[in-house]
Amino acid sequence: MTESLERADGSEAAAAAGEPPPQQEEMPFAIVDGEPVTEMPRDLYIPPQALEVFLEAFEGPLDLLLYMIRRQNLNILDIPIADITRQYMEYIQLMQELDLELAGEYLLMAAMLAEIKSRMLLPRVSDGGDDEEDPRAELVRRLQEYERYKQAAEDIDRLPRLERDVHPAIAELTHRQVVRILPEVALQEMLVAFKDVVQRATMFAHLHVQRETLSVRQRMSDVLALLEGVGLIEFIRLFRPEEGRLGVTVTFVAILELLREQLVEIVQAEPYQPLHVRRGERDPDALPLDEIEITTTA
Amino acid sequence: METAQLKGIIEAALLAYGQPLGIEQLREIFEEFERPDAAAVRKALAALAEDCASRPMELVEVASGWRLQVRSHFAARLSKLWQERPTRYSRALLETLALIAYRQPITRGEIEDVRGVTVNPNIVRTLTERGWIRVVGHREVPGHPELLGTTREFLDYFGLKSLDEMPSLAALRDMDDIGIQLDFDGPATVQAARAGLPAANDADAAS
Amino acid sequence: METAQLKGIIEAALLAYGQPLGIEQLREIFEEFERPDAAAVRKALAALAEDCASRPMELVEVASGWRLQVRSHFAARLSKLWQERPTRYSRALLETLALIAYRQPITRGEIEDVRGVTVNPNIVRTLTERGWIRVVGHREVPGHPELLGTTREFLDYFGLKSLDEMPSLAALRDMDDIGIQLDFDGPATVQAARAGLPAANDADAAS
Repeated sequence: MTESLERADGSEAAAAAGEPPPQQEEMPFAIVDGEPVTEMPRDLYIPPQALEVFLEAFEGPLDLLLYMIRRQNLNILDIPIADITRQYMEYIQLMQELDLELAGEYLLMAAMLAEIKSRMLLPRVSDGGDDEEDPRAELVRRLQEYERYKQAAEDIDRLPRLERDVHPAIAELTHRQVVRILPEVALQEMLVAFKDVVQRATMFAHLHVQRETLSVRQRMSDVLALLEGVGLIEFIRLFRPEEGRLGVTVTFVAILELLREQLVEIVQAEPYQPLHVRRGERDPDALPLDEIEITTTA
Repeated sequence: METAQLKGIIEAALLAYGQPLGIEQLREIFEEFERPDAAAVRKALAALAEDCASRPMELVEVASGWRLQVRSHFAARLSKLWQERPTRYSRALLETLALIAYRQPITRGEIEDVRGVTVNPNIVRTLTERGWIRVVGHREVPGHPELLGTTREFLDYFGLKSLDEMPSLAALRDMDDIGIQLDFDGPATVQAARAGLPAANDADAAS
Repeated sequence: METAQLKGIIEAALLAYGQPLGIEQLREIFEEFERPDAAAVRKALAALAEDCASRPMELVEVASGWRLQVRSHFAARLSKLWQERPTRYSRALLETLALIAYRQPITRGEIEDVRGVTVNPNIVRTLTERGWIRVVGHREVPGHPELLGTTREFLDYFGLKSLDEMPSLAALRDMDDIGIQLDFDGPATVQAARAGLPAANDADAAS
């Protein structure tokens, strides 16, 4: 295909559409001897790598088409489709000659352009009115749509950003302490856990947790804790009269339970001497009674 | 607590933390009995911003809160402090990011429709690793493609308080407007575009 | 270059870098034609140090140069900014705690008998460090295992005057309704506690 033939096609298409032929002139690459040069000289050798870089700079067929339209100052709403199709095909051919891996999208666009070009050649039904859409409409929409996000990307790139334009002001904080927040536990969480665990356990049947038992068990812990500190304690000192009768009873039951479980034992140095409570005798840490000097504090 | 004292503590916090702190985070620094209310914190922030006028740093509000930052006119000079040059982002990455930012939530397929090329998975991974985008849901169509959206970190990074502050999007022009639209970058276009962030989405959705 | 301007650039550099900068590094920021000598930099640093007198930060010289740092008396307060989000206690820990509370004094072996799995030593350590349990004695069996019981802090934490106030087993049997019957922290907590634990759900379903 020759240059002149293609141009004629373009004019024809425009005429068929009832529109004036495109007025835009291709922007010259250069001015040589006062004459604008609009095409690269065919015989000029371009290093393939340079061309490759040039062609690879495009983000796809839409980007390439936009480049062609903008470079020639064409009106995006009135694209001379024959011209653009020819130029596009030249680029595609070039890419193929250079063995550039050509994404399928480029070929798809070539087909779309060819189709639009052929539809432009068909006479338009004038009385069809608004129903008759310009064959280029979809392409124009896509080009504009792509262009606005291409522009938006450039705008984003120009925003002042961290690392490049903006540095947070930082001052060292020495003596920083590590503060660990302990997890919160709601009482019912623990109760749910307890319920589940006892339900799983076979011993569930003979486990009777009741108010009394609980206070006794708490007191058992208290008594043991007391003994842990001193090893031996006078029996009556375990009771606190100010707790009243119930408190005294709880303590007493607790001691009995501890005795039953052999966790404590009651000892008496001599008959009629005060009773003492100490940890179970088999505890190797516990000293024999006669080696302990019994001290009573006032 | 007096504003002056409050201001000092807030400045110390922002400098020590080096990242934006919200009003609530700033209030949390204080023990309950002395905790200032949000209005008091705002007042102290205003006083701090004023103090900064004569200093090489400024107080700015971004999506996650308030940040003290070195004034940007120092950036070029200070770049010598770091051996590495700041990362340059490719056009493909920025265009993908722009589509996610302006059209979120959006699927990869929808990004591909606009850009006319497939989305490189590395770009989505890089954007995710930077913490700028995240999966915000799935489109209820076959294959349940992921819907992508931007994060607060994205806004923080670009110094924005909200998506409203993104540069406005150019308006689409209709082929029927061919006669009247001459001034492409004129004020009319800008105005249309400003209204355009949501409007543009509607148009997109309809098309 | 005047000291005031030099001081501003140095402050900007120290704030942006966030780490100590030596005199030579500071001089390197400047183009050769305007580069201040070491004396000028020192003079600017002195002026900056003076400026800081009224601010929550101070200029200090450390081994590798000069550093702007937040005054140390802020440290305790600001440490809160780096608080880790508390994790939840594991189901195993809660069950162990519950068994110690209800069946104290109890040995680890006995807890294991009920739970059917060995007690992780970390759980006992965590509960001890938290001050909720203590060793109250030793059981008189071979090995003299420690007997565990709860503490006053345990009661205080849960707002109990004594263990009597813990719900009885009878109340526990109606646990399914606990979210409705008892207004602790609301049903969400109960639900959350259950959701995390398949075993619990199984047990609930079985009951």
